[in-house]
Amino acid sequence: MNLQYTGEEIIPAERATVWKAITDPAWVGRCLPDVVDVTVHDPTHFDAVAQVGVGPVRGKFKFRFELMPGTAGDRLDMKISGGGFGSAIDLTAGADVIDAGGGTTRLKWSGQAIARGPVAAVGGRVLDAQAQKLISQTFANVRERLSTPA
Amino acid sequence: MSTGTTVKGSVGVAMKRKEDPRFIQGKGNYVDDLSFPGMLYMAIVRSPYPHAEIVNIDIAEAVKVPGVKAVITGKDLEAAGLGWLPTFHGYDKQMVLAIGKVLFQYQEVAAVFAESRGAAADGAEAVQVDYNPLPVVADPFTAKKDEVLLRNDREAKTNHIYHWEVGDKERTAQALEASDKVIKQRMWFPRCHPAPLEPCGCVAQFDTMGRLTFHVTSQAPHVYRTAITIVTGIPEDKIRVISPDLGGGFGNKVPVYPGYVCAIVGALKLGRPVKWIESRTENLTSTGFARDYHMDVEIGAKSDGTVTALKVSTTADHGAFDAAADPTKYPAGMFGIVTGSYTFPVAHAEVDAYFTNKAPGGIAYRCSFRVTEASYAIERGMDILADELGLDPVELRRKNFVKKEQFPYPSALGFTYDSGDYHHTLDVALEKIGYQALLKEQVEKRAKGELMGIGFSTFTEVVGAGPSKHFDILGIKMFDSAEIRIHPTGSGIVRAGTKSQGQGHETTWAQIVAEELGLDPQNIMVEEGDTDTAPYGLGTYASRSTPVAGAAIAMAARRIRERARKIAAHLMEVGEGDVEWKDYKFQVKGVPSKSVTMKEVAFAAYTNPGPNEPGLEATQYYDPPNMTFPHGAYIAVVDVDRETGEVKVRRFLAVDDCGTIINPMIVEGQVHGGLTEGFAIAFMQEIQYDKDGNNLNTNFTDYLVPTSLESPAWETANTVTPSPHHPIGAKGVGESPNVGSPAAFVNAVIDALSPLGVRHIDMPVTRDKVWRAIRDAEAKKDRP
Amino acid sequence: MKVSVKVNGVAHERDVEPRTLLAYFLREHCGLTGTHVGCDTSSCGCCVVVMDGDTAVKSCSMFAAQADGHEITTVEGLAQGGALHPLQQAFWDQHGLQCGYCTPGMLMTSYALLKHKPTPTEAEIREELAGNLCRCTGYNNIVKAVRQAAETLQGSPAQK
Amino acid sequence: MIPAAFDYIRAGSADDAFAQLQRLGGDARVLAGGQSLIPAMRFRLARPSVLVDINAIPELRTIRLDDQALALGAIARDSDVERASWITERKWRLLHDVSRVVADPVVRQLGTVVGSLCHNDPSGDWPAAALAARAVIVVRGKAGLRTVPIDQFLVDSFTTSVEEGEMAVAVRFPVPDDRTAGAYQKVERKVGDFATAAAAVQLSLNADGTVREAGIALSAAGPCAVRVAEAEAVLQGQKPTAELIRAAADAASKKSEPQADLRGSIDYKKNLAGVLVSRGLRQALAHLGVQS
Repeated sequence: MNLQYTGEEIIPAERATVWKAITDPAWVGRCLPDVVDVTVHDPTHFDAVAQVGVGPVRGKFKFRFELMPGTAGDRLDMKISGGGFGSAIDLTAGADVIDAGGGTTRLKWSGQAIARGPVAAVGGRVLDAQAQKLISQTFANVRERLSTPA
Repeated sequence: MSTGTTVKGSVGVAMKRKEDPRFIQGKGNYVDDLSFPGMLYMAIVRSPYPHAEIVNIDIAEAVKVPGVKAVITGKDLEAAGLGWLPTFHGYDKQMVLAIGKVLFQYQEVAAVFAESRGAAADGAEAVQVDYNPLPVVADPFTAKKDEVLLRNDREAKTNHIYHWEVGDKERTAQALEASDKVIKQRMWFPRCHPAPLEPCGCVAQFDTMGRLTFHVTSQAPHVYRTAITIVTGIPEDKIRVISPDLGGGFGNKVPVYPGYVCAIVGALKLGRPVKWIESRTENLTSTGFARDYHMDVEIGAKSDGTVTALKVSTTADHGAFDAAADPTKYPAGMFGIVTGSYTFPVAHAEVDAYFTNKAPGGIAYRCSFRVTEASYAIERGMDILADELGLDPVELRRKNFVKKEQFPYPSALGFTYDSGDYHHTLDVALEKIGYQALLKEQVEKRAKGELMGIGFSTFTEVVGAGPSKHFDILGIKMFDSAEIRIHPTGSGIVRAGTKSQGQGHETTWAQIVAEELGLDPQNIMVEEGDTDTAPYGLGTYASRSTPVAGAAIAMAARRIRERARKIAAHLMEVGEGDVEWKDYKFQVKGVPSKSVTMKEVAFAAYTNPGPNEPGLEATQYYDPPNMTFPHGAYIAVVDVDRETGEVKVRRFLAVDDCGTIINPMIVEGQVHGGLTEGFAIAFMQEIQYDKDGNNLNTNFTDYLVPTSLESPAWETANTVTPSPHHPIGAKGVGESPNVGSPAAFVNAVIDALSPLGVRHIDMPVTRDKVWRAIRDAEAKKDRP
Repeated sequence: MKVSVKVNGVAHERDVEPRTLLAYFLREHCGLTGTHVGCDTSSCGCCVVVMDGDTAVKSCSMFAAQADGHEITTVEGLAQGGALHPLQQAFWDQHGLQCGYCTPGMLMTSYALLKHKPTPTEAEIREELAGNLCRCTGYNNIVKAVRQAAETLQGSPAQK
Repeated sequence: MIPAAFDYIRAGSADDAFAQLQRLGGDARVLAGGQSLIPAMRFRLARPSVLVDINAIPELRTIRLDDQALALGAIARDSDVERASWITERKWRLLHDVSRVVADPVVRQLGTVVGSLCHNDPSGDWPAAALAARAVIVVRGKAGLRTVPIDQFLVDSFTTSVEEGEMAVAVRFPVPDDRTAGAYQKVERKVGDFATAAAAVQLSLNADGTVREAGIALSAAGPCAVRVAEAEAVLQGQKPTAELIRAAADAASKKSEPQADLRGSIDYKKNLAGVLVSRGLRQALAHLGVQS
């Protein structure tokens, strides 16, 4: 199954600050909802373990992340793959990082999730909600964390 | 001499089934019921990707799982020379466990052996596979472009598997050109799955001397034995295949599956019995599917309705491997039956088959090798033709039927139909359903805007593969066999190379023997499925059991009768020429009072055979001279709900002609079951893939099996036109209802919608599709 | 964990993993293989057994632990003293089975049905059996069989 | 297929069950009927580390009917409702209809009403019925028992307002007055399937035949069951005419936001939402002896 999502976040921070944060794997990893563990492999690759809990689908799931920052510093793409027990979930998400003036930055994001295997066949209806939550909550957390000075 | 008791005939009697007492008491013996000391369980790791390179398989975590004994992968098998297994018709092969890449979703990637079912599942979950996804080819039309090559293991660098054709292409084109009317329709017979309630499975075990006993859900145990030898090199005498009770098969249990090979390898490697029972998901996603034929049908006719030519061009989707179980020379099976019950002067049929990233197969699901597709195409086509010519579909059929006196009838596509009386069968059906009254009701309903439809299917099947000059599987000719032993006290055992999956062979085979020998069928034991005891046979599928093995049994019984005649002559102290078989006993010609029963002869065969060879046994191999051609006239009556698209099958009558009927109760039961499967295919069943190659119908929540509530109440009747070449005139019936009914259902729905101008809906005819067709038709009407 | 279940009147106490489904408990721990498994989604009903005398349950969607302390009747428990239960007799008489795989579940659902509705109509039988799939018979003869059994058990013809 | 391993706790009482859930938090799940949970566990989509089985707590199986409300305990089975003596009374018609089409007849022997509400499947039957019948859920939390109106209880797909460590112990349906009838209209591909679309309707009339209260809700029409307040408003205080029924149906169709899936396309399901609301209203009115 193939699911698509879009959204937007206005972040009260300069574009350069946002860019620096979202291209840092350790930082991005911590933006995942219900994340319990992040392992950074290199500047663009990390693994994250998240506690998933929607309806009947519950448990810890591991996701692999690849960050693909654009050279112009205005676009970040990422690939996320996860799965287990014969299933695979591939997410791609991308965000345009736009200077919105007045020290704010607009994150215009879109995401796509492709699920394969039993998880899609049996849990498809659950998965839609879950994938949407994962992607939208991640970007919301980006805003949240950049809004409140650490 | 004779005790004077009358022996009754056994064929034609609605005898209660001899196998039932064990099933109704929970004493059936299915593969999963078996348990052996030290037995391990196997679980299979499957690919979530339809097409992907295997980057790495990490089994380190899996082998640490408590209870896990071993994990094997494609590389291990390849190293042992067991990487591939041949498919049954012999011109493709299939990976046992994926080597290098996966070619369909749920393909077998690794096998895990463990002490319990749970541990095996835990182990399978712990196997880490890294995939690199590749572009997916999810339909044969994309495959045709050859932009993505799926099978790099093959010499031919194309996704095209084969082109097959039959008939006269040129003359057909000319005849179509010269026709007053030509109808054209693309019809898709969707991918469906036999889904027997018992999934496939096996237990493999080697004894201390290295001999393999392989219990397996197989419709063709002898072929399995030979195939195992071909794949593993274990000599055939060191293999015993036992197919115990089967919980349905319907074609699904004909092919040899990768899991079987893995179980054998595991048992050999670990020295312990290994059981593998697939889950429902594994059954639906990886074992033999059926159909997936895209058919372009063209029928030419004169304006009075006389058909002039038929052309069918088919694009077939076989999935990742051509794992069809068709006879070698017939890659598209018996598709040549597509001229149906009609006298086409000329015809041409062709099939082009392609590999896609879908599960492998193309098996005959309750059908004699692609006969269902062919019947659907012609029966739907005839309705479209009737509609376009403004003729009653009944009259159009009647006009073009092969006439009774034309048999044996050579069809335009090369079959010689053995016998039939199509007009009579249709008349019986029309009379029984009250066609005139239904037509009147339909006129009234239409006046009120209600949607009622009447649909016909007057099909001809071709079953009983088959004559050895044409038919083989893996090179083995498709004869069948029987061995009969009559015991001294007049009971006996018959063994055959067939394997019942619910058809009731334990009853009907006994009835044939009892009929031929004047014995009590209750005392004739039937044994099938054990290759150590049964004579070699090709198994039960394609409605071949009665036409082929049934004939072998009758012939073997007749052999026994001939031997018994000699003993009877000895007992009655007359010459053999003076003994005749009459009223189920031997009597001296012209002296009815002087007779001996078979029971008496049997005793004498072991106590007083005289100058004759003692004992009463015979083995018979039967090579059929021709196929048999059952036919039928089916009528469906439906009501369609405009608002929801719901189709209610109000009545369904099946009049079948399967030649001589051995057991009318069993024939009726076979028809009920086949109709219900046909109903499911017509309205709700499909193995659907999305464009990314994901299987969407992976269990019974989405691959729909109708319940008692959806299934219509069936009406049945029979006409009897015996097969002239079959020893007892029987033709086979198990598949007719599944072959004949889908077109009747769809024709009825289209008839209901025809006032709106709807011409065709592909199966499954879901509520959504019906509602959409109505809505679109009405929108078109509203437009000026 | 310890689970003790009375199956067909006989007490079975076994030490099993909590994840042991009742169907496998019966089949593999009690050796009663008449109860079958045909799916993983509680769709097919091959696994139906009767709990506490009149409740039909899908034993593949219940843990053995849940049956602890309860009484279970399986197809093996239908015949009494060598005599077939009227339902078994009726399924045989009416050709209500072919491959036999769904039969135990059908029998047990029917058994519970007749406890609750001793004289079901044909429509009621069709409704009540809708949790049990059969691929062979098309249900016509199964419905007939349940009617026959109802009549036998009532000793009088069932209402139409 | 075999679930992942877990620990099993059989709760001896409602207090015990609650204490266990409080202690275990998010790792534990309540095992009631298990008819959705156990299949999900077999596919290992659900893999709780502990199951707290509440099936051995007789007090939770009680069905109590008094002047105010019908209260179904946490393990009251679908079949308990289906076979209840009062279920044939006209005012309980909505519950009657629902109790006969949930899953299949055997699954209903173990499946529970409260469990179905807690599962909150977007295509489930009980959530829509509970909306139309204006049910409230009794939830036990740290602060004791609280009642949650169904509209607040159903939060999102498979999500309710029951927090970790809490437990829904009952659902209460207000007793409708005698001029009440309802209907549940469901289109399913076959018995045992989730709804392609379904409509729950409950109508209470005044003595003059005008609508005193209308409850109209849809299943399989969004992330979770949805009340069609617009349709309720259309009927409120009015004598139900063919025109008003059509308006209510149109409102339902408009409100329906289904997903396309194997059961049908979006426009087909939206169409069904309207058709089924219309049929449900007519049926309810017919029960009340009103021709529409």
